[in-house]
Amino acid sequence: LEEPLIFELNGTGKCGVDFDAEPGDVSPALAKFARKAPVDLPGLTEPETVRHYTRLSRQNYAIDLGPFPLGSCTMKHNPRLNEAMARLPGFADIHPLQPMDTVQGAFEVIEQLAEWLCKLTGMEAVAMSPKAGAHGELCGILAIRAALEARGDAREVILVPESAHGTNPATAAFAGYRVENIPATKDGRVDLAALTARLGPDVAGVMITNPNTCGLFEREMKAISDALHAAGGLVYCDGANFNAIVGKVRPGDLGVDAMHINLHKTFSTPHGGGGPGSGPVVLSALLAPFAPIPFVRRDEKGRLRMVEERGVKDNLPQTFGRMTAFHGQMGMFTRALTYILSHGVDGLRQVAEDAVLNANYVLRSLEGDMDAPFGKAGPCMHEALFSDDDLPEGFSTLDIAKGLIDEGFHPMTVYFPLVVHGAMLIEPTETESKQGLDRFIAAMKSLAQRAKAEDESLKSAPHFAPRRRLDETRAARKPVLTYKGEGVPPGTPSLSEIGGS
Amino acid sequence: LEEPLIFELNGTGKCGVDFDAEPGDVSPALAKFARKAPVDLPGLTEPETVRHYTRLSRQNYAIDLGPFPLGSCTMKHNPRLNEAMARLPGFADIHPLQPMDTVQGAFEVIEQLAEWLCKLTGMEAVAMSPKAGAHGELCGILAIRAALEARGDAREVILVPESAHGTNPATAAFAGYRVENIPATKDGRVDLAALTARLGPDVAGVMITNPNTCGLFEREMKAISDALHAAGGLVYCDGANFNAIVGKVRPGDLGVDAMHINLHKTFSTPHGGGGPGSGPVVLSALLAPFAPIPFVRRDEKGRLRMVEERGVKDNLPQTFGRMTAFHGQMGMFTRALTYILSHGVDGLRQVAEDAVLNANYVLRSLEGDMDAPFGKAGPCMHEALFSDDDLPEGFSTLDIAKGLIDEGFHPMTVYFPLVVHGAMLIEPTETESKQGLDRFIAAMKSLAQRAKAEDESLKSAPHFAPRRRLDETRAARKPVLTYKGEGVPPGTPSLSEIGGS
Amino acid sequence: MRYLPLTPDDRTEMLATIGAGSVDALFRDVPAQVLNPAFEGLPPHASEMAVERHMKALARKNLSAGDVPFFLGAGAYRHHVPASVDHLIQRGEFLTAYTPYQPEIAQGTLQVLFEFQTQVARLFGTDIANASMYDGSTACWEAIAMAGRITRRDGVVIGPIHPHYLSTARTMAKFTKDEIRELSPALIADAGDDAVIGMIDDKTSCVVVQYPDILGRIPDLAKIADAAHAKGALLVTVVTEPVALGLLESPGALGADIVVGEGQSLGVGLNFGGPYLGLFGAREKYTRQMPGRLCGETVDADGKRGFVLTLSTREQHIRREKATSNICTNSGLCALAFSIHMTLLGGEGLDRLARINHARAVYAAEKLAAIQGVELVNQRGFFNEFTLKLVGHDAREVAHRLAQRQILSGVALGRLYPDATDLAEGLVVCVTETCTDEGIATLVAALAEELA
Amino acid sequence: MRYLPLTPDDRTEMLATIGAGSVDALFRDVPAQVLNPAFEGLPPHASEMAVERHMKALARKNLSAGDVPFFLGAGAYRHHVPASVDHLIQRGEFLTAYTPYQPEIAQGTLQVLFEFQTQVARLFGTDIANASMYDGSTACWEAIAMAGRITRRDGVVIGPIHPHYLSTARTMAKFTKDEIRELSPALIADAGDDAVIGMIDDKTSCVVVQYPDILGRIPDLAKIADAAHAKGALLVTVVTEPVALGLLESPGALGADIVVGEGQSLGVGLNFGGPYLGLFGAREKYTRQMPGRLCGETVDADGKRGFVLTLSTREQHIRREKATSNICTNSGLCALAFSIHMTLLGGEGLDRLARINHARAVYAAEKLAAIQGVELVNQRGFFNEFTLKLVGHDAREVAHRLAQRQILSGVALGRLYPDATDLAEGLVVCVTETCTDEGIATLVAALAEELA
Repeated sequence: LEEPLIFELNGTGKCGVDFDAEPGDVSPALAKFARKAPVDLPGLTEPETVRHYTRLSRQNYAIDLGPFPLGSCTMKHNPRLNEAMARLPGFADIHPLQPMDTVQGAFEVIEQLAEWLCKLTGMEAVAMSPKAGAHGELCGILAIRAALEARGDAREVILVPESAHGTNPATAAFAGYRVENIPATKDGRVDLAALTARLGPDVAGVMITNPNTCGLFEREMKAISDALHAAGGLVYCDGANFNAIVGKVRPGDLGVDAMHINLHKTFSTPHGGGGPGSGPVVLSALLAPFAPIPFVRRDEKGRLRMVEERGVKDNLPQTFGRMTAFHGQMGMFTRALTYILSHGVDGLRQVAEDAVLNANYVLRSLEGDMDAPFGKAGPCMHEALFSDDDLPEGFSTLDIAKGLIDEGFHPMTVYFPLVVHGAMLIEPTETESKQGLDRFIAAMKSLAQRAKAEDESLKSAPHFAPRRRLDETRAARKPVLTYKGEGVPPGTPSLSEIGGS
Repeated sequence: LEEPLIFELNGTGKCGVDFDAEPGDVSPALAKFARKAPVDLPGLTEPETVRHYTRLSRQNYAIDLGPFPLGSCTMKHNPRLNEAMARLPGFADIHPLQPMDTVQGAFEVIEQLAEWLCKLTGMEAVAMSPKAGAHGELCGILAIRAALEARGDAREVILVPESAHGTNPATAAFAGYRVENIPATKDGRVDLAALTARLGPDVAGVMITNPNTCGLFEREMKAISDALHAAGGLVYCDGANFNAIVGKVRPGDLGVDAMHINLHKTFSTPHGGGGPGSGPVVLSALLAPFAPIPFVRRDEKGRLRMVEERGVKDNLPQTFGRMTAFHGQMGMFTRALTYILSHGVDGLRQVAEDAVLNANYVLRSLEGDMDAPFGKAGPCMHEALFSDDDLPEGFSTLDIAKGLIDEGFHPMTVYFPLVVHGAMLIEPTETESKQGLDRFIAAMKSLAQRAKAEDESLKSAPHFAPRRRLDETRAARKPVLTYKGEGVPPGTPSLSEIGGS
Repeated sequence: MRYLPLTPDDRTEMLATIGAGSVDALFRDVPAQVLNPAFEGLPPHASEMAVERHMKALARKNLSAGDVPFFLGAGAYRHHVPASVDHLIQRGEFLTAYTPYQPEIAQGTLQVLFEFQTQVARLFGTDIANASMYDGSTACWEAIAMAGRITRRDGVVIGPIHPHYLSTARTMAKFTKDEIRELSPALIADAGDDAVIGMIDDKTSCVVVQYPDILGRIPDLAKIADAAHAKGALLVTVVTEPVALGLLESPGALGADIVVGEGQSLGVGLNFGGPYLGLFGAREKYTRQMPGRLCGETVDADGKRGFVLTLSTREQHIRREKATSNICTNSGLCALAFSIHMTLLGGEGLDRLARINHARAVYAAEKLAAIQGVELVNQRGFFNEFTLKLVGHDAREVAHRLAQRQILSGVALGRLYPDATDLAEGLVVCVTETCTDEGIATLVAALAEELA
Repeated sequence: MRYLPLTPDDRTEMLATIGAGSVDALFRDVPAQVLNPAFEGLPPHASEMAVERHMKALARKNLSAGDVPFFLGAGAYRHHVPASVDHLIQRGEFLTAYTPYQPEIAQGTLQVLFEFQTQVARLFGTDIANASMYDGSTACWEAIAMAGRITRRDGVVIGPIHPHYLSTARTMAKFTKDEIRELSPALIADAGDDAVIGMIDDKTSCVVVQYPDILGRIPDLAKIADAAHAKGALLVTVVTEPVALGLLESPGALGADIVVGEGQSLGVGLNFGGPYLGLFGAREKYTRQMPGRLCGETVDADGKRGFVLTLSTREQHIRREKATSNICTNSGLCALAFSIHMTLLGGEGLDRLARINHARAVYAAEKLAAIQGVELVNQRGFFNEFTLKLVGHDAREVAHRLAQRQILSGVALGRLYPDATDLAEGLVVCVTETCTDEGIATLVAALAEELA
């Protein structure tokens, strides 16, 4: 499976686009700004382009090919109806600044999705514009900061559990907070006593992931919220794992003040090889006045209006401002709303239940073969966590992960969360069948046994993927980030490109 | 690359479709016809379905992955715009029997395409309804038969060159004719003298492929037509290779009476793993009155009307009748018209020129390594023909073909045409780049050298495809045509399904 | 020219390799007087944007079924096709593959065909099925031809089938010299089983019966099968609406020897009549008389299960003039679409879909039959399609007036049977799961007005 | 439920394996009083058909750009996107893949990102580019933050950029305590280069200039770069219309240190504002201060070329609170779409597309400026977007009235600058290759009428 770079495909003088009009001359006024020669980029005709990208695509693993059990990443099936709906010209071919009367349907999509998100979480309001989960975290933390500053009590510290996603501390720091870790109990949850002890007038809030990244529900969430509120702080919930409890639990019932929802996780908008995401943030009544602009509101005549800079004074004077141009990830809204309406509230509950059932099935099926550090503590939620404790000397979590590639699966999340040594975090999601899980479990057992049998070949896995292990050190030492016509030559297209190595 | 059958995927009790309505009871009147139990077929949910077919698709070679140099099959790039246009609801979601005033745009597509086809071929009329090439051949032969019968001169024999496609004699036989072969000259063309000698009052017509299946233009086509006409016979031209001369030559100028056009070859509607095709038949003025119904005609008010059984008496009393329900392959018409408008008449000429250029480039690049039986006779048209003459004892055309698979290419057409021993017929088409051709040529040279070096591994090629050579005798001896829960068990999904073997 | 990868430099270089002075030198076998003619009135190439604009303008001149209350059937049925079907058939590996003549690198298509054949055979209740034909009408005449090969007789008895199917068979019969006797439909509840049976004689090769028939009536297949078999004739059953078989007993189980059908209902869509999908099933003992491609199971050199096209000694590319049919390209991609849709449904989903269709049609028929001047022909049962008699009205004109009101109400029999004045009052109405209550109410109200 | 593969039997069997009596037993850590609440007013699951109907009804309430004469820009541009782009990004292997953290089985995405980075760097004239940001506006504030890290200064000078970009930067500055000084646009030909230069001082971390600016004017980047560099500040250039760089000299060549942009113009489409695509390029020496993902070339254990995400020690999942940004998921699929479209165009196609855009815009501007009461602000040149002064009229009201006439005429500055009464007469009009002569004529005639 070798495919040259576009720069190696003789693209000089070619073009895959035809034009009807002849290109005009540059107007005299513009001439002094004009470039001397076209941008130095190859062009390819349509047949060459289609083939290049089709062939490249086949070097990817994807949820359409098999399970993608990445804990905390929630790779579930992406329904095709969602894609079709997002491509309706009435959604895909409208401009964000069209007169508002001409985009009432788009506003309605946002309004309906917002209503679902508020009701599913039991929260007061939702900020729709954040572009992804981390952007949503920033939104929540800025709302907290704005609320605290509004009462003249800025504070300095955000508490974050050790098991948190890296985006949590990065976000808090970006918003100007100092980050302090809070320890975990030996059963993998936030240490309520330690947390309570740390609370004080300098603590602005806490960022808790629930279910947490060990795959466990934070039993004491309500107590945590109450403690924070009593100490004048606020509670941010990282909603990356909301898919485990959607339709089962409303975070608002647990005292949360803000939580982002990854539409691309819980509501199945496609990850697309790294985005786009979408991270609406639900807010408590306390934080709602500080929400960012823009947002949709119905006027007295029942017309939908987007409140932007223009409407702030009348509608949301305390907003902390705008986080991005335009109105958020509309394309993801249409997909998520399509998904939500398809499942309905009963289906969403079943989603959570099946996700949790699948994870527990994996946990219990594998805990005899691999160390499950919190397995004794009870059921897990949507993901099952294992450590490298049972692997023999010289075999690592990475070897299991790469071995899984040779078995035809994408690896689980590895070395995260940091609270477990050599963590392997497995999230099957609700869209895997029992038959598929049984195959995955069998592969995992086989790998565990090969490791225990000290099968050296495992250390150099994968052997059957498009590439063997890649030299990441070389990549980072002297980064080659763009094509310069030198560097490593392309591989020679070898025997059998058809499903071949 | 192993994928179970749908019958092996635990599909009992599952369904990938949701319904809003509750299924009602069967009405009493119908009860006695009702089946006792649902059809015994597995259902799969959408995630399972998408994965099954996505994984299966990856076991296919396709034009989107690489060259498909099947001579006489014309596998060229399928533009994506054509697919998008065919899916516009105004084309895809209309019923063939809607009132005619509600489908004027559809009629216009047919009218415009028909006009292009007539003008490009220099013919009088076109029958649009044939469903594929062979169906078009039947249309042409039936028109010939009807015309001859109308003048009270039915005749019995159709002459077909040895190099003809199998559909030619099969069609003639189906229409009730006796088929006789006409020999070829040593330079691969119809033997005009032999043909003329055979003409007589029993000969209804001749079926000539031009350019022929040796990739050569029938220089004497006009003379053949004249001879036939002089003898009271008619000329059918198999237009499968029209792509070589579109925009360059009008078959009507060569005296042809009928010719089908494979829209899926010349005008790039996708082959789809074996259809649908579309085979409109252009007709001379002599044959036009005998064309099949239905067809589009403008009435005195400029409205388009489909002439069906109802309008026959007034519009086409001599029609030989209907060949299929409804109006032909509308979905292919929209694609072909889109393709034709994209290329325009200048682009179509360039299509033919580049197709011929590419084929000659292959011919001249390989004739030193492989026997080109008609290479000396001059340039070829859109395909280059080789024989197994230069292969050493024990090595066959099949070995070269299967070896090509290991090189990452689809094999050429093999053992056809029958007039050449161990024929290898290579048609690159105009949508292959020079770089791509050079890679193909290098692979062919390498295979020829391996054969000459008597590399035994070539005899068991392919080695790197999803399957090794398949046992066709076993398949035919005791055919297993449906799944019965026995037979060969599925392969165990093996190491590395990701681009792996 | 966006689809042509050769650059002017490439062409020059390649001509040098070939040793030709110009491209036209490669066309030297073409007589000069016919090379490079002028093409009057044909435009040059155009941008994707311009072509898209042109085609969209044409598309807008059509009234899409999805935009109006829609009740047409009569051989082409509108069902909801799941979005995943179209997504999957657009995979380049399916869309742009050729006929799977090289099985080592075509197992995707081949396994689909094997699954498809099994689905069709189980749906039809036949032992086997082939890998598809062009459409239902051509499958029907191929079945007649096949019956002729099996029985070596040339009489064909045809019941009230779709008139286009009949017309197609008549065309073929003119040339094959088969003798067709057909029963024309009448606007009565009796599907004419006895009349059909009465036409069978010792020269009858096969009896062709549509199930349900063109008016939506259900013939008694078992009875006709017995009568045909008693005379040594075969029963060919035509199914234009495969969803019906979710509810009705399969033709094979009732004695049909060959079952053909139009598969467009599942996965394919309306497409103004094509491309569609011919389904073809038969008894196993007739395998070698089947037309079209067959996919069979085998093993490869390593003993792994695999699939190949088989029994090609029946086919034109091997057998030439002795082939069972001249068919080559058939309807592979439509077979894929059908098979995916069927996989999504499964037997239970098909059962449910069929029951919903039936219930909605019964509901609509009751409302429509209650209109003054409307009679329901199908008093002995129907599936999702029924015929109304609009007493004293030419149904064609009524349908036209309703179309002007943006209601596509049904297929007037006058369109299909121009010469049968006794059928002119007939309107064939089809009600599927896609018809809403509002749509039905709109039709009922408008029809009542038109007839008032 | 069509997306859920577990059957009731599966669930029972799995619970048995787990040793749990019910699914809710697995939720035992959830306090009973909050488990399984009632959700008032939320409907149950629905068929694909029903959901499709609902969404289509909503879509129909919007006026699609393709259906009317359309001239909106101001940060989001309507260009023709070749059909192959959308086909390719819907390949399941691209669409449903995750971030390429396992490079052995993600070379498809990784090679695309490497090609994308190269395309963006060459377009921007920068040494390097990253693998994408959320959109132009967030890329812009990330650039400001990056400049702060590099210069360790906190003053930011901002020229007449898109007000949403400014608004976004202001929001961030409130929390990061950066001090922003901005130049508001005025309806004059002068893009305000000197005014911007005059605001630069020793505390200035960076100068942010949009190229072309929000009114379509072209700032003199080289001059501003020199002035910024003289004070030790960086020049950040914002490009909201990358097609402009087909014609205009690249910002990098003119001295910009960081170039950010909105990539939506190519491949992505309007989408009502999102998802879009943030482009981010910079000088190589700032590589380790870059936000976002970077893809780099390396080799595998067999020495074959391959690609990996690299320098992740800048990123949050490694660096946590010390990361250069909190960004994680970005805009991978949009980057793919951009890259495919750019590959189809190539440098020469982009040049041609840009010239066509420019020529059409000049043509339209001349016609529009000839209307009584209309002044063309951009007397010193523009690319495909220009600003009209509708003397004596609130442009917002005019645009609304034109919208009622089914003409989407432009972006009124009153929408973007609610408090700037001096801008209320301004209408930003964008003319791309998608605007027809007829559309332009329609706009000209209607605007003349509205202003008469």
